[in-house]
Amino acid sequence: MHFLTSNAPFIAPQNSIQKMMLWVLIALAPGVITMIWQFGFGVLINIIICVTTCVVAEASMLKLRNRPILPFLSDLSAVVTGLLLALALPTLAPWWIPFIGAFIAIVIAKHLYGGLGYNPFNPAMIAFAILMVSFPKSMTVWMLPHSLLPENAQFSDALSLIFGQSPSQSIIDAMTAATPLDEMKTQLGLSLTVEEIQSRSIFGGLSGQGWQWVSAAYLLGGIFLMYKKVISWHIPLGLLFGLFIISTGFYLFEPGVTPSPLFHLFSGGAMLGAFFIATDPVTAATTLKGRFIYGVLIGLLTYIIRTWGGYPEGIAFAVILINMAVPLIDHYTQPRVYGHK
Amino acid sequence: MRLWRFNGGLPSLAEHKNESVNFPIETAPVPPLLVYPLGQHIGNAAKPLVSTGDKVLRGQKIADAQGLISAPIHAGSSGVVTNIADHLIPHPSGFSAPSISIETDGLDEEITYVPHDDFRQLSTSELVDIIREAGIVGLGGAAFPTAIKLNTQNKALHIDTLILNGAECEPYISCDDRLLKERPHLVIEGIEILLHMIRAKRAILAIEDNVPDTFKSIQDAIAKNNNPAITAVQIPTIYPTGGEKQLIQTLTGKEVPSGEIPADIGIVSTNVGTVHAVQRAVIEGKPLTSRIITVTGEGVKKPHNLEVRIGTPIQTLIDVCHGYTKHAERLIMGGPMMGFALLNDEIPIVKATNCILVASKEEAITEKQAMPCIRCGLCASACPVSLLPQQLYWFSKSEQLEKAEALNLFDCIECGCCDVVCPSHIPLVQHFRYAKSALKVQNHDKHLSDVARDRFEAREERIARDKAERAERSRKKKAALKSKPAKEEIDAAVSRAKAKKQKPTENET
Amino acid sequence: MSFFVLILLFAAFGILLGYAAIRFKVEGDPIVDQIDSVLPQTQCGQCNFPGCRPYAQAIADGEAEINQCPPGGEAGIAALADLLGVEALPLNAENGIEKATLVAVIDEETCIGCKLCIQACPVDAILGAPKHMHTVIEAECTGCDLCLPPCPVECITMEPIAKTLSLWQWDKPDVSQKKAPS
Amino acid sequence: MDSYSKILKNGLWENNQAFVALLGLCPLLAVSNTVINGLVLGLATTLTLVLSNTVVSLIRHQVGSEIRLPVFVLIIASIVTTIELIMNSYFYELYLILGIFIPLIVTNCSIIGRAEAFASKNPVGASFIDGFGMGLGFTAALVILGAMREVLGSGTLFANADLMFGDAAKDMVIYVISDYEGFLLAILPPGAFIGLGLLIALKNVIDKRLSKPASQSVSLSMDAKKA
Amino acid sequence: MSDYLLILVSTILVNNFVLVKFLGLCPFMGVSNKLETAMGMGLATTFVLTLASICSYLANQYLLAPLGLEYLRTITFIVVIAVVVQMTEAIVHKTSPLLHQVLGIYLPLITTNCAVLGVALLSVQEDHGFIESGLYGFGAAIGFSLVLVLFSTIRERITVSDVPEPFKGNAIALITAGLMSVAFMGFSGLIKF
Amino acid sequence: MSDSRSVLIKSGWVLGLFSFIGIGLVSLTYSVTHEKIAENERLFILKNLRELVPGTLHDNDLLADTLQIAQAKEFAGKHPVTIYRALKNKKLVAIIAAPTAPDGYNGSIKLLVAIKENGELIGVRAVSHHETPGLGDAIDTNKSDWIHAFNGRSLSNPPIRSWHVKKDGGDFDQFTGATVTPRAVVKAVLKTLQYYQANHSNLAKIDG
Ligand SMILES: Cc1cc2nc3c(=O)[nH]c(=O)nc-3n(C[C@H](O)[C@H](O)[C@H](O)COP(=O)(O)O)c2cc1C
Ligand SMILES: Cc1cc2nc3c(=O)[nH]c(=O)nc-3n(C[C@H](O)[C@H](O)[C@H](O)COP(=O)(O)O)c2cc1C
Ligand SMILES: Cc1cc2nc3c(=O)[nH]c(=O)nc-3n(C[C@H](O)[C@H](O)[C@H](O)COP(=O)(O)O)c2cc1C
Ligand SMILES: Cc1cc2nc3c(=O)[nH]c(=O)nc-3n(C[C@H](O)[C@H](O)[C@H](O)CO)c2cc1C
Ligand code: SF4
Ligand code: SF4
Ligand code: SF4
Ligand code: SF4
Ligand code: FES
Repeated sequence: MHFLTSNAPFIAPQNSIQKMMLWVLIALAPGVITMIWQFGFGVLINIIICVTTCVVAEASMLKLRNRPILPFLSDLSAVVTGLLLALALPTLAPWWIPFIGAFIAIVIAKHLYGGLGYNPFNPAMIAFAILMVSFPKSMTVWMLPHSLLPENAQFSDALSLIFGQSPSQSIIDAMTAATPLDEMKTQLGLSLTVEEIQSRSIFGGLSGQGWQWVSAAYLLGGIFLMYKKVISWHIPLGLLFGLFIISTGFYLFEPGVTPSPLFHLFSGGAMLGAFFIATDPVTAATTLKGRFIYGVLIGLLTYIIRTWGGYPEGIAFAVILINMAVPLIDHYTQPRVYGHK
Repeated sequence: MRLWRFNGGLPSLAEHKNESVNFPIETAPVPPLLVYPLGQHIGNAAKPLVSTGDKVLRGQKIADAQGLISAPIHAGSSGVVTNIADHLIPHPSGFSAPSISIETDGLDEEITYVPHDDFRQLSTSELVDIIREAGIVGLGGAAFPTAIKLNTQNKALHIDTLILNGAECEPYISCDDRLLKERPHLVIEGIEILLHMIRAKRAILAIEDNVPDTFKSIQDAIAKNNNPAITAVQIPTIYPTGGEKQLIQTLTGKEVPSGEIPADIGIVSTNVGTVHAVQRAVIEGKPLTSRIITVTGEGVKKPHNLEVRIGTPIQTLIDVCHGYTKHAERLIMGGPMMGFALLNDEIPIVKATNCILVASKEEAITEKQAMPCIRCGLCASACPVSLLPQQLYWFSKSEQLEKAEALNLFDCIECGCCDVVCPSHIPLVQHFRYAKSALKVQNHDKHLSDVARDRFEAREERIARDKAERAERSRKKKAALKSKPAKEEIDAAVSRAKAKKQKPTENET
Repeated sequence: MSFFVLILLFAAFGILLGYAAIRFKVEGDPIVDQIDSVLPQTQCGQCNFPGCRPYAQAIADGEAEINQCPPGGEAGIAALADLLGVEALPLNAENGIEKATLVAVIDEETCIGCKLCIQACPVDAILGAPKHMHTVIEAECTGCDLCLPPCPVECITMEPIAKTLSLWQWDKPDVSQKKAPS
Repeated sequence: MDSYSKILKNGLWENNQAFVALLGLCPLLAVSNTVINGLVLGLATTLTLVLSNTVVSLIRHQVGSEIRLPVFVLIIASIVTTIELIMNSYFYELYLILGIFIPLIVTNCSIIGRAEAFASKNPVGASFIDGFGMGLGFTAALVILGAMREVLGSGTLFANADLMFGDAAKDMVIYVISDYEGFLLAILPPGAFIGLGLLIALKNVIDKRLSKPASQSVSLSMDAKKA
Repeated sequence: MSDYLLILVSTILVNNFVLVKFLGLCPFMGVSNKLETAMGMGLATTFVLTLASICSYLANQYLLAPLGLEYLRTITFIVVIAVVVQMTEAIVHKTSPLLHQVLGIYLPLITTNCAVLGVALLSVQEDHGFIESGLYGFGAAIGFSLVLVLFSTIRERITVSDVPEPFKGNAIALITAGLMSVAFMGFSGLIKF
Repeated sequence: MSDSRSVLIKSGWVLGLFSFIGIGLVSLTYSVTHEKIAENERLFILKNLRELVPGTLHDNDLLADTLQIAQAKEFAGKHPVTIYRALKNKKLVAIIAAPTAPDGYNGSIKLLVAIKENGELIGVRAVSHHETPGLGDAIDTNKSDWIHAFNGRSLSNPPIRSWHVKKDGGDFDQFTGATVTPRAVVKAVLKTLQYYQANHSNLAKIDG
């Protein structure tokens, strides 16, 4: 009798990319829900545009490149990219912002490098950074959390903003504001103290009204991801550790004019970045030691950009800057192999 | 006893031992034809001692060791040597290799053995000779000649610990377990022989903690034997805890330095089956002609452990297990993690064979559908050797083999852990096997080209020297000629030259 | 006219550089050894140089391209490109094509023992005395074909090297992503 | 000896300094944010290339290897400084916009590259043509990249034309997209890199189309060899 | 002291010579295929750039300015640089043949590395003193080497990636440089003008 | 040895010869062009000033009649401020001050502020700045008309408490999403006006 041959191991694999991506999507759910609760349906519109564009772009690129479409589409990585990009964009961005962003993420940052697994830079963050430098005006218009919205602002106003007809300037001004991070930075620049700044309405207990809950929801999702072993603790904790250490240092050194470490941890994209963005396996360091270093470096750089740089939020730039150093980090943090010194 | 933990591994691999482990070892019948590949151990192939038509008896040496690292082969039953020629061998290459075929006569006549009731009377070197002559090689997988491993005095190595590998960490396989359940006293006696030989202070018998009843029976046997140097230890069930290096790390916390052997850190480790074979060879004087093998999988009707004569074609074993089921898809020699698939069932069992897995479609996947590596690092977390499989893969895939080698490719034990956990379903181990073999070929080529360069340069030098000498000679001659222009000499030279020129033409006709 | 100062300065620079060219003159070129060590040492001359080392010298001098050695093949070119930090080129078809290494085998029945092949073999891989049949030492033959033309009775053939288990290579898994994983 | 048209084609397409040899990148990327900037710098570079190639070719036998490089850069620098002074006096505002990149023509790698690789080994006529071809190829690259970045980045074409052609050219400015917010990336540094990358990819696609019949047989034989 | 630090931060990160100021791009693209070569090139450039910056400062301060020959600045600087480079090359060739082989045609090309002349000219434009000129050159070179090394490690990874055919080689390398430049924009604003 | 000496000498004079030719050529060009270049430079500065104070308004050489205020306390900056005076018939008609707003989003913004003799603004221009493209750069005249909002304003129009951007309760528009830049410009212009008011008599003084 004759038999088929193939090579060991013969045991069926226990894991798949699709499963990992699915866990990421599930872990993002609390954050998404909180975002929608706090900032309204603009978030949802962003998500729909980003994810759809990402998936369509992914399929077209696969077709163009003559690669099988179904297995790569069903790995869900394009969906994750789209969702993460959507969550990073301002809630009132006009519709073409998520559209262009998603296109850049999938086509330029991902498929020009060969698609899944080959891109050296985090696609969603590249898209975010390019949008930020290209359309700074549209990229800095954030909606107020629902608790601060004036009575007269309607969902339809948000819609019309997103789809291009400007409602009256007064409504725009009433609905929008700089993010807490942005506000903090701008006002500190005007020599106000942290206390004075934080007494304004957009600030809440930890960081910003609404923002702190969103961050907490991401933290929850992140812990779930660690529990499911989709990500290891090294990157997120490294990042939060780095951010915490440097902000504590300056907080103790110059209290009053430096926001507290907790403010830094719970505002902007710190939590989202730590658990979902910096952890993108494709673009992160791969060795355990390397991952911790990678996380810490992102944390430090985030603080530096937030505090002294030109952009109010540094996560995106910090992530892609440290992405560049990943091959070097990996090179210098190889684990000791069994039986070697 | 304190235990250590090696990196990674697979703690939750489905075991599939129950299919075969609950039945006592049966003895397989004598097959009509026994086939002995001459190279069934690490080292040089054996040299045949018989020729076609010779009659042989069970236990008779039919091929002798050749060179230092090699082992003799003995006939498993009486019969007639029918041919010594190429035969399909159990090897992933699917190659054929020189083998001795014996047609059995069904009488199963044996030679007379020389038993040694009290091994303590014998010196280490006498015991080493007995083991070598018995053709014993490691039965745990690598088939390394056991006599060399146990001959530690020879190299003035100080051995402190003897480790008996009863881990049997691969799924499906249960032959060591059955052996320990049924013949614990024989194994213990074998351990005593080894202790006597290598003068180790202690012997540790390691058994995975998923077989408590076996552990109990072995502890009873140890208690009865009452030798304080021997202990049995339960180790956590984590694949590949049975790997020699992992087992050493688990039991002692020590690591075998890369490129060295356990003996260099005072440890000798052997499989329990090997010990059993040693006991038989010393006490009963019987050479290694049979071993215990697990035949299992959904592809056979009655999975089983069998005591099988080495050289028996797989087909015979399947018959003992009541034949194939309709699910039989793949024939695997060894376990599902490290075994290899065979083309057909005429291939014989060799000394290193511990398992025949007749797998169904569900039990053994066909080629994996690989996605790109997403650098998730799960492979590195699973690697018991702390390699970076993902980087090794990038380099082997892109033919940057030297870089893979620099990342310690050759420390990979091919356990398959990385492969199983990879979410991208990349056949990592296959890449590593490819890279290792390609590197070996490259190094061989490099060696050849170095030799060629040396020879070329030597030749160039010689030619240059010859030329210089010739020039020197003709210069001298010319000078001599000038001083004494003898006509006849010139004539002679001319005719000599003519003759020389003609020679080839003559030959041509 | 103050710029004459500059002109003088530049002239001085010229002298300085002339001095440096003499003082730091470099003899010998270790790179040739490195190139030579990458070449397959078949010594076949297909590269149009009388052996591997002359070819190595020519590469180092920039007189030859790196794609002229068929026995080295694509892998050899890649190694050279890597060593020299230049782009790899496809093998120059004028020099021949890459093929599996063979060994020469002398048909001992036909061989007349003329010694011509011995003189042709660049690595002394053929043994034999005049008028006695010759044999090729398989392990030392580089498969360069140079012994074929001189043989007056055409008793030399090139045979594939027998496969051995120790040099057997595992298959490389398919790494192209083009096929649909079904 | 190559025929002149072959040399020209080599400069314009096959060995285009910007797209293939990747030389002279600094000015190429730095001043290609509008067509006019690109055009001016391209012309200045072409002029320099033609002159330097010719001169280098003329003196190629007179200069020993130990001072070849200083002599070459000296020649190039003299030419460039002369051009710079002339621009400075006649196109002052353009000169200001192009800034440091005018003196930096000296170190435009493609100029010294051509001097070394071509002019120092070829006769005057061929060197002249080579300089001309290479210069035009480089200018074309500058203009194309400039057009791409200008349209994407600010929605115009030929902005600042008046600085070069005089006030009459003020009307030359084309507002390709009116009321355009501007894709700033295109005129920022990253846009230059990415734009050139895309253009090179485009050239690769065209090259492939052009050489399809020929290359197919080659690739077939390569495959056969591997099999 | 903090002024000096600012010069370094500015030249290395904020106004990185390669990614922001567009100087020294040819070697950046040309010698970034392998990490080791990139490191070698970085070292060589750092040495030459610092030295050239200082020499140019001296030439400007003690030769051109007193003689009123500022209009000959470009010529003088470039010749000074060419001489410095050529001397370096001769010495490297003699003392480290391997490094010389690795750097290949690029050591002479350092002369035509715009960054070198650029540093000299910009340094004069910004009225730097002696130490500042040296620091400026050094910082520029470190910035150059930093991105060169990072770029080379990424390129090593890209060469084994499944890059679409038309983008293989230079195209994707330039796009990568573009994305690096995007990343470096994150540093903008660190230095206020 | 004599061989190497000849190499030295040869490379010396070859390089010298070429530098003679090259430098000679450049010097020649320089001597022809340098006057025109100097004139260009003058005209260039003048062009910016003339945009605010056209030649018809004055009859003096703006570039010749300047004041340097080194320690410009009044301007809240460490940058020195240049003031150009426009005179007609030896009477002050206007000044153009070149203050620097130190607190732009990305650093300082260099301005030209033209003030009529009576303290009314003729106009303001941003000469150089590093504000974010697309956001803060609307102070450029070729990006938006925003800066023309200053034309005709004075210390009383609007009243001083309204010399702020709207967001801070003042009269001047900000750009959507960017308040820092306009705030800085408004502040700098206000300071200049106040300086002019305080030093008016000094500035109007014509000596000689
Ligand atoms: C090529 C080779 C050489 C070996 N040489 C020795 C030796 O000299 N002494 C010894 O005690 N064991 C030697 N061994 C045996 C190893 O130490 C080890 O016990 C054997 O390879 C079984 O290990 P495994 O099945 O885990 O691979 C050798 C093994 C191999 C493969
Ligand atoms: C991954 C791996 C798993 C192994 N598992 C076992 C095992 O479970 N039992 C065993 O006896 N040998 C196992 N081996 C073989 C041992 O490493 C080693 O070769 C053997 O114990 C040496 O004993 P021997 O020379 O008596 O065969 C394994 C080897 C590897 C590489
Ligand atoms: C990347 C970036 C660049 C910015 N550049 C400027 C700028 O150049 N000028 C400015 O006034 N505001 C700029 N801002 C906006 C300020 O951060 C801040 O949001 C704004 O000035 C506050 O104005 P608001 O009160 O109108 O929201 C920028 C913001 C970002 C994120
Ligand atoms: C834990 C995790 C985090 C991820 N984070 C990102 C991300 O930040 N940005 C992104 O574009 N894709 C992300 N992905 C999706 C995917 O890895 C990404 O698209 C690849 O970079 C595409 O090659 C993530 C996936 C996982 C499993
Ligand atoms: S487990 Fe697979 S996908 Fe993950 S890093 Fe390893 S090889 Fe890549
Ligand atoms: S097969 Fe090799 S690389 Fe993979 S886990 Fe096992 S030892 Fe590590
Ligand atoms: S072709 Fe290759 S193998 Fe033959 S001589 Fe030349 S270098 Fe050596
Ligand atoms: S025997 Fe023939 S083929 Fe072999 S190396 Fe010698 S000459 Fe070449
Ligand atoms: S043009 Fe700048 S380095 Fe080549």
